[in-house]
Amino acid sequence: MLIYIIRRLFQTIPVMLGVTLAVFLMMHLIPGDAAKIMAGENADEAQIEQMRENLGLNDPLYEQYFRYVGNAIQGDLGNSIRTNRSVTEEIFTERFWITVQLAFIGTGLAVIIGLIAGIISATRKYSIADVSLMIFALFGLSMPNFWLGIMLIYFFAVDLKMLPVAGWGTWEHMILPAITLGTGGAAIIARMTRSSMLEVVNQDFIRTAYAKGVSDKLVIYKHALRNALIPVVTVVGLQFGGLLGGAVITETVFAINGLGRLIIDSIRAHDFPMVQGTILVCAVLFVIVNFIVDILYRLINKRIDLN
Amino acid sequence: MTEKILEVKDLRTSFFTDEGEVKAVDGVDFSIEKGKTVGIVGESGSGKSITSLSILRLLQEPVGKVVGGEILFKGENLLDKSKKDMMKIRGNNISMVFQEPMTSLNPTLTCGEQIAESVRIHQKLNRKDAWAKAVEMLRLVGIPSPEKRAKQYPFELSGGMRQRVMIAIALACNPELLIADEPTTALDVTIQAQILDLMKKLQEELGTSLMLITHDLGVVAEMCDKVAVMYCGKIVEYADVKTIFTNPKHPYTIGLLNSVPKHDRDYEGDLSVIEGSVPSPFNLPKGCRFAPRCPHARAICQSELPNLETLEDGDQVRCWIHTEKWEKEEVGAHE
Amino acid sequence: MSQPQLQTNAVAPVKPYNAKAARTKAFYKKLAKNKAALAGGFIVVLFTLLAIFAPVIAPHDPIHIEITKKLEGPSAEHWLGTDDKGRDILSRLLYGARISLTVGVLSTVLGAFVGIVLGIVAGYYGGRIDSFIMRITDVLLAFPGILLALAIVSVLGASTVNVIIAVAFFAVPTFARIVRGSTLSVKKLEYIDAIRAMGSSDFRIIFKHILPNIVSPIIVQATLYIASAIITASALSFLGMGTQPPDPEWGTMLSQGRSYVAQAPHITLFPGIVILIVVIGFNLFGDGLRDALDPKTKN
Amino acid sequence: EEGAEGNEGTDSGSEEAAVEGGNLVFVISQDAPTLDPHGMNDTATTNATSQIFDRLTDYAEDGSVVPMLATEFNAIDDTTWEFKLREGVKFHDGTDFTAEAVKMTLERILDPEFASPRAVVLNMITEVVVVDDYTVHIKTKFPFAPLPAHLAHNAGSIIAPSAIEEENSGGKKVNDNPIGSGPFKFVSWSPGAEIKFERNEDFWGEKAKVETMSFVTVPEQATRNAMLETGEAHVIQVGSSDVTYMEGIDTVELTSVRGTRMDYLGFNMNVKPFDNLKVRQAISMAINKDDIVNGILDGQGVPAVGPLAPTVVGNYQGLTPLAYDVDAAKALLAEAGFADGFKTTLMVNDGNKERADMAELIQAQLAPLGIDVSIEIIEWGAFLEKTGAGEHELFILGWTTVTADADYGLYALFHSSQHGSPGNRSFYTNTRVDELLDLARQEADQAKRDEAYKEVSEILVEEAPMVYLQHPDFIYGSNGVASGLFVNFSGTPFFKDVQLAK
Amino acid sequence: MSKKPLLEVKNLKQYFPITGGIFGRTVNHVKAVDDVSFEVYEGETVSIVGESGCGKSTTGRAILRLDNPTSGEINFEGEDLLALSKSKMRKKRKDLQIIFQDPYASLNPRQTVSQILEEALEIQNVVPAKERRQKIVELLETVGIGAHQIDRHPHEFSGGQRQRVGIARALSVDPKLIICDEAVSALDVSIQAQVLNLLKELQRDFKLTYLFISHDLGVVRHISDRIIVMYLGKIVEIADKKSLFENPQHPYTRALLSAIPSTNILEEKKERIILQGDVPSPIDPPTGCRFHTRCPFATERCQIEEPKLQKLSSETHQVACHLIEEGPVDYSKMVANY
Ligand SMILES: Nc1ncnc2c1ncn2[C@@H]1O[C@H](COP(=O)(O)OP(=O)(O)OP(=O)(O)O)[C@@H](O)[C@H]1O
Ligand SMILES: Nc1ncnc2c1ncn2[C@@H]1O[C@H](COP(=O)(O)OP(=O)(O)OP(=O)(O)O)[C@@H](O)[C@H]1O
Ligand SMILES: [Mg+2]
Ligand SMILES: [Mg+2]
Repeated sequence: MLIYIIRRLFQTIPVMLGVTLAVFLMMHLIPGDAAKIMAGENADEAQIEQMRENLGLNDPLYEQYFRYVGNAIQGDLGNSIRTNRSVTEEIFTERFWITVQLAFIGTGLAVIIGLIAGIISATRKYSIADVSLMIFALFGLSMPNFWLGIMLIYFFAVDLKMLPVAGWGTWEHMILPAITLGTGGAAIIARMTRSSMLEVVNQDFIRTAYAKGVSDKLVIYKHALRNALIPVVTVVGLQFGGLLGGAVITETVFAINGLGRLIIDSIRAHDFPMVQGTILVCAVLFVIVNFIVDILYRLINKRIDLN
Repeated sequence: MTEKILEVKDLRTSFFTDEGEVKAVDGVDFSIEKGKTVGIVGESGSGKSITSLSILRLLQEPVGKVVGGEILFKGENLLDKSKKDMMKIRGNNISMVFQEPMTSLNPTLTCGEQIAESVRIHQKLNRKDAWAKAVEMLRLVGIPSPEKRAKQYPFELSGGMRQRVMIAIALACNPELLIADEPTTALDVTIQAQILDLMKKLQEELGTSLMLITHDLGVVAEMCDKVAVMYCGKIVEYADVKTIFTNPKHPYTIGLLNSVPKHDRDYEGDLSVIEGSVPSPFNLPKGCRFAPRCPHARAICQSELPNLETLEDGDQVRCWIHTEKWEKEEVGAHE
Repeated sequence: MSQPQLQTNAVAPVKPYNAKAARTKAFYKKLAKNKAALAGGFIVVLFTLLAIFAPVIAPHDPIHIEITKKLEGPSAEHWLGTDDKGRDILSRLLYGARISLTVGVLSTVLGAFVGIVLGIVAGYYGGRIDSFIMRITDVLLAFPGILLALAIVSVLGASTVNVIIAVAFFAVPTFARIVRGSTLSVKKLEYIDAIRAMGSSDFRIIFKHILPNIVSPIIVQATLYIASAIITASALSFLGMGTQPPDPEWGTMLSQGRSYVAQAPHITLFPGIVILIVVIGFNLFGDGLRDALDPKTKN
Repeated sequence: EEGAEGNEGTDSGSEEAAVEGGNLVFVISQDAPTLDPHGMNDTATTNATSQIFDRLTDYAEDGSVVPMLATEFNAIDDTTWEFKLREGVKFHDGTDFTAEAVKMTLERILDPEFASPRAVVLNMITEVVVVDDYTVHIKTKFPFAPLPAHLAHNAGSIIAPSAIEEENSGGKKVNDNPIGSGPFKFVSWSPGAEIKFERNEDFWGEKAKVETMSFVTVPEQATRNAMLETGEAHVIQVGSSDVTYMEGIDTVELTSVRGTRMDYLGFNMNVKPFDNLKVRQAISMAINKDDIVNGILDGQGVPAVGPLAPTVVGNYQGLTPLAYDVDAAKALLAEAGFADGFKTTLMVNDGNKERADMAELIQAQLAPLGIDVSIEIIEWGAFLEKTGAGEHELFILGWTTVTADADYGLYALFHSSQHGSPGNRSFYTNTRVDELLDLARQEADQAKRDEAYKEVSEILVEEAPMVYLQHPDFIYGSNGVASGLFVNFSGTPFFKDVQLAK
Repeated sequence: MSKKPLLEVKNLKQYFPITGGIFGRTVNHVKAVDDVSFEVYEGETVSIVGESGCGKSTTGRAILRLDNPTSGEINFEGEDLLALSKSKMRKKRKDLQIIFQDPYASLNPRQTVSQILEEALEIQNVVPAKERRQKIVELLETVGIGAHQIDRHPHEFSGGQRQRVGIARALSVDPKLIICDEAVSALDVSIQAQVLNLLKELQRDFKLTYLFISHDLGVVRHISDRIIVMYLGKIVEIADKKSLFENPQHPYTRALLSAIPSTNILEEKKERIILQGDVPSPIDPPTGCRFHTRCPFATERCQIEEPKLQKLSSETHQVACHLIEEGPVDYSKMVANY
């Protein structure tokens, strides 16, 4: 297992390199000039040129890239063009943990709601509960989440005054964003769990369990669920990526100061180092979570050969 | 006459599909005596598995449903039992071994757990005792170093070992009746020999009655006391094993026996065959189901379904040839 | 040569019938039985028609500004009211169907095309090419989708075409993976070996034997993807990186109107509902297709 | 000062019971990129740093320049101004405010290596001479009348020498360590989210009423509105289109200020057909400014008659703008040889809904002339680059006369030495205008200056290098605020006197 | 039986790489077929039997170059197939055909029977386009499918009929050698007999040579002239049918034969040899004789030295076993072992 973990860790290296290269190139293809943006609306040519030189934007691209990767390995992601502060420091402040928190709460919510709904649906196929849950799931899947977020604010915060509109900190602040973020994932997980359960229920070993005299309940929770979870677990990992992306929107709507907003702000400001850094961190986070999911997956599903 | 552990009377099971009703089992009668082995043979799709699933009431309702008949287990009709009672019977009084050792075990539970579960449910043993029992069962079915194997997952075992685990599960509670649905079909011959041997030994030791479903006539010849030959959801011949192999009466049984290439005998020329193929379950012939393929078929065969008649030697055959009506029939309706 | 000694299946239905038609019929029958899929199909067809005939149906010019009539609620003249510049919302929604559906369909087609090519090549040839392509999809997958799209749009500039490209871009790994998986499983089937043993070229095998047999999962995935493409496009609009005004893309309408949620809720409500309905339509239809194409599901 | 109107509507509901202290929440759409008043040239920075730093001079409500850290100021010759400084002022770190602080601060912003984007506001200064602890002389390149107005700008914020020294010696940057002498002290900052302030108990003037204050960044307008509505936010800047709605909410008070900003539709006069005067005039006449003000600003602004807002010193509102007359416009266009119109592109920067809305409206209003406008929304940096390099046709932009002096409002936009990125993105050249602008810049006599600016304005209206669209109001909404909110003409709010409601 | 070998397999090895590591490095091999040599003469039927996973199919696929063998030679009519270029090989495929086990998977479900056959004809261009339809009808008739079923899809046929379509496809290009990989294993006995008879008949009519892969010794005894017994990637015994069944030499062959349940109920039941344990993994096969782990007679030598195929007194009987060299084996010991 340990060997597997180490090997699996090594496998992430080319992915990481690919990610840095992709981000780096993308950011450098962007029209516009960071120096100009920094200098402001009323700045003159000389000031801009000065700024460009300071930022090292006049070096060849590949040099900039190698410098970047070299530094990144040492945990130095450069300095923000906009604020001139260390990107690493800027990212790994509170805001990093806020986004991680948000994404995990969102994932947790999605998993809990999704699993419960999926299991209920699968065990009561075609019942009213099943149909309505699946309709809900469909809605959850079909709703643009910024819209959902704004609707939630107006309903729960402005009209009912039950919850705060925006911000982060107390548990009340977390409810609406988590719902906004988790809804899509919950819908997907619910549908996935349902179909996975229904598939598993038709398998031979379930019949074996019944033939042993195992009760319905135990068959569902001990025999079926465990196996049904296998595809669901992988989806959860991928969902996490979706949630990180969704955080961009959720954080914007709920004015949460997380990585998502940092990304948007940086993209707008053409703050290359910051965009590179944040996207890299998101990708790393995603890769790590999927790495964990992979390990979990192997724990649940012993069939996969560890070698 | 010894005690009948299981008596199946006019069992009818249907599947209600989009295309219509499939009468998978259509009036099956047979019985199993204590300690004896009954073999059920027949073409693929003839209803062997469905018969066994009907006995344990493991059909997927509401698509598949027992629509008639009686299943008397020690005199009590299983079809009248409540769900809870059935749960107590399954795995305890009657257990089952399935065909596919690869898919019939839960991939996410250790082998030991899967055996112990059965014991825990029926014998109310605690975790530790159940585990001990599981290890003991593994030893009984001839798995080397059972303590280690019990902790392994099915994927870590070979096909033959998995089938042994299946048998261990089935026999863990010392059932009175074991139903084995093609327990060796997926296995290699040398492994099959191991498994059959094991089953025979255990059956003798434990006195279990056995219902053995197979399409391998060799297995039947080796294992069974009585044989039921099924065709299209019906038993066409039911006799003791010697009669079936030496003096088969039904044209299908005869055809079947003749079309098997023997490994221990030489012969020249072509195999004798049964022409045609099994009718579609949606388009069953009106009369005898075998009539379209039967070399002897006459008019009555096409129009009327024969009954399962008991002949003087105790052989039960579903064929007009063995009835009085036959002599009166015109020849040449077929072709 | 001697006549083979047996006749073919005497009992199988011998009535002459067109096999393909029968199979298609069975497919439609299954689809038709699925009410949800029917509803989904109906929605999809309806909106496609609305989009096509928008110029005929639309009561007003979708980009005609009548600033004095802004933010009016539904009335006889403007059934769904007017937006923040006094344009007719109904007309904009109708014309918007053209853009939104095009974005959904085109980006899916584009992404699916590239994904299919990559997936088939990876699955069929295996080995190094496979590893290489799969590493690329890994990289693409490591980017949260919307971020990737955002990055692309910010490189290329915000416009409908670029949204299509961006959304298509992140469809690629999804399709590549599905196609690769299906290709691998179809490749294992014996008929592929049989046709190879016949001396067939790779080209023929891929296009005649593999591709047709993996269309079902592709079509299902595509239908579902159209749904998420529409949503993604609207999310990009929300972030100001989508279709640009005055073009009435639904997401743009929704996001432009969001500042008026409190005072003129109708201008977000209607585009929101329309997106919801259409996305539900595609989802339902995709689910239905999946069920109808899947031999395992019966009811 | 002709035509200068005072600000209006700055009083908040004073009948509400006020409390001492409390935490004031100001919700903003964009966080300040820096807390260094020399660091960036944008509104968010100004808003935040204005609370922390004082300047030598300040703008009064009516836009006139009044003393602040300086007690009096006079031009002692053509190019030298003398400033007498307030005594007894302490910076937040307890150090004293002296002439040295003025010198260090101004030299910092002018340092070419430091490359402050705001240097442009003060780059006519050549030398700062410390006469004694409380007297400084400031010398300019040329006679520069509006210097006190320029020093009142946020760029003229006086930073504590201790902070500058720490920065120079490699310690904390001013950005992280903003030490001023203003009514609020900086407490903490989580960039992109929140800046926290506390009351300066040792303030030289009347102390702030609230105990603490935070600027919370909320990018989504709908969310900001919701926050104001629920009272989660005490103050926000309200979008003009939300004014009507906000007026309907009992708890929300609105404060509206006429600004010095001018939004305009620019022509690139180097490209055809915009080199043609008639074409420019035709377009000017085809655009209905009232529609823009009423439709987009919801009436929260005034249509522009010329380049200067009524709040700018030196403006002249007696101008006769080219009248809105579509038929006449058509005729003019036909005269110019474009009877069937033409195709062109209108560039706007992204992230500004009102500008995008204006673009759409202009697109619609030019359609009857046969002018087929396609809108190109591009990113801010690229927008500045392209318009600066002359790679554009039509564009929409705004110019805020941050000093409220006509020089700042005209020189960069219309002087031929300022072509391209310095501000003259129309590439307008007129020797008479150049002459007048130079003259007025160096003239100390305000009446003479006004005269020059009047003539410039008349020429500019006639020559139409751009269409002067509107001067938008700055509107602030408050909820739970008893009194004291002041917003100046460039939209900067001051919270010193704000008292929260019970 | 002419003495000209149609097919000559020499030292065929097929190792499948097991990949792992970061860059998909090969970490190990499945030695599916490990140094196998045999001949097939024109017009005969040679069967390969053995337990699941012993490399039967792999051998068949290697001959057709469906996989690329690791090493060895496959001489077909004197030409080494493995040395042919891809395009030459494609032409050559006309002479070698294959019939698969699974009647459900071996036909493209989307094609009708006529399309399947037409495509085969088209690829090898054996008959001009105009005559193809006629040829298809003939082919189908040959395998016992009526002309009225020509436009049906595979799923409308029974398993036996599908297998016939597969046979027709193989026949369509007039091959010289047909490899039947478990061609009847999936069929019910009654149908299996039909197909076996058909194959025999076709062989007579078209002078076909079969390489018949099966694990069913009954079928093998019925159809073959010579039989190859494989165990774990190696040939352990090659013999003509009669001598193999009546006088099996290799302990494995003997065990295999005795393990099959007999329907001959009247005969005295023979003592059975029941092997212990399972077939070892082909990834790390046992050293020496691969059967030694299950062989009741294994000696130390068996564990170390690999036995070679050796001719016995009868020219056609070859065995790879050390025991044989030391004179006749007393197989009663094996029984006793059980
Ligand atoms: N779930 C189902 N739905 C519809 N029909 C079914 C279903 N399961 C079985 N059948 C039908 O019931 C009949 C009997 O099936 P059964 O599985 O008992 O055959 P079998 O004799 O066990 O065959 P095999 O030897 O292939 O296992 C078949 O015709 C089959 O098509
Ligand atoms: N493509 C492949 N990649 C890796 N291993 C393979 C591959 N094909 C076959 N093998 C392995 O090679 C060995 C021989 O397989 P092969 O299919 O030839 O056996 P077989 O004798 O035909 O068995 P069966 O009777 O089950 O068909 C097996 O262990 C199998 O797992
Ligand atoms: Mg069965
Ligand atoms: Mg094989």
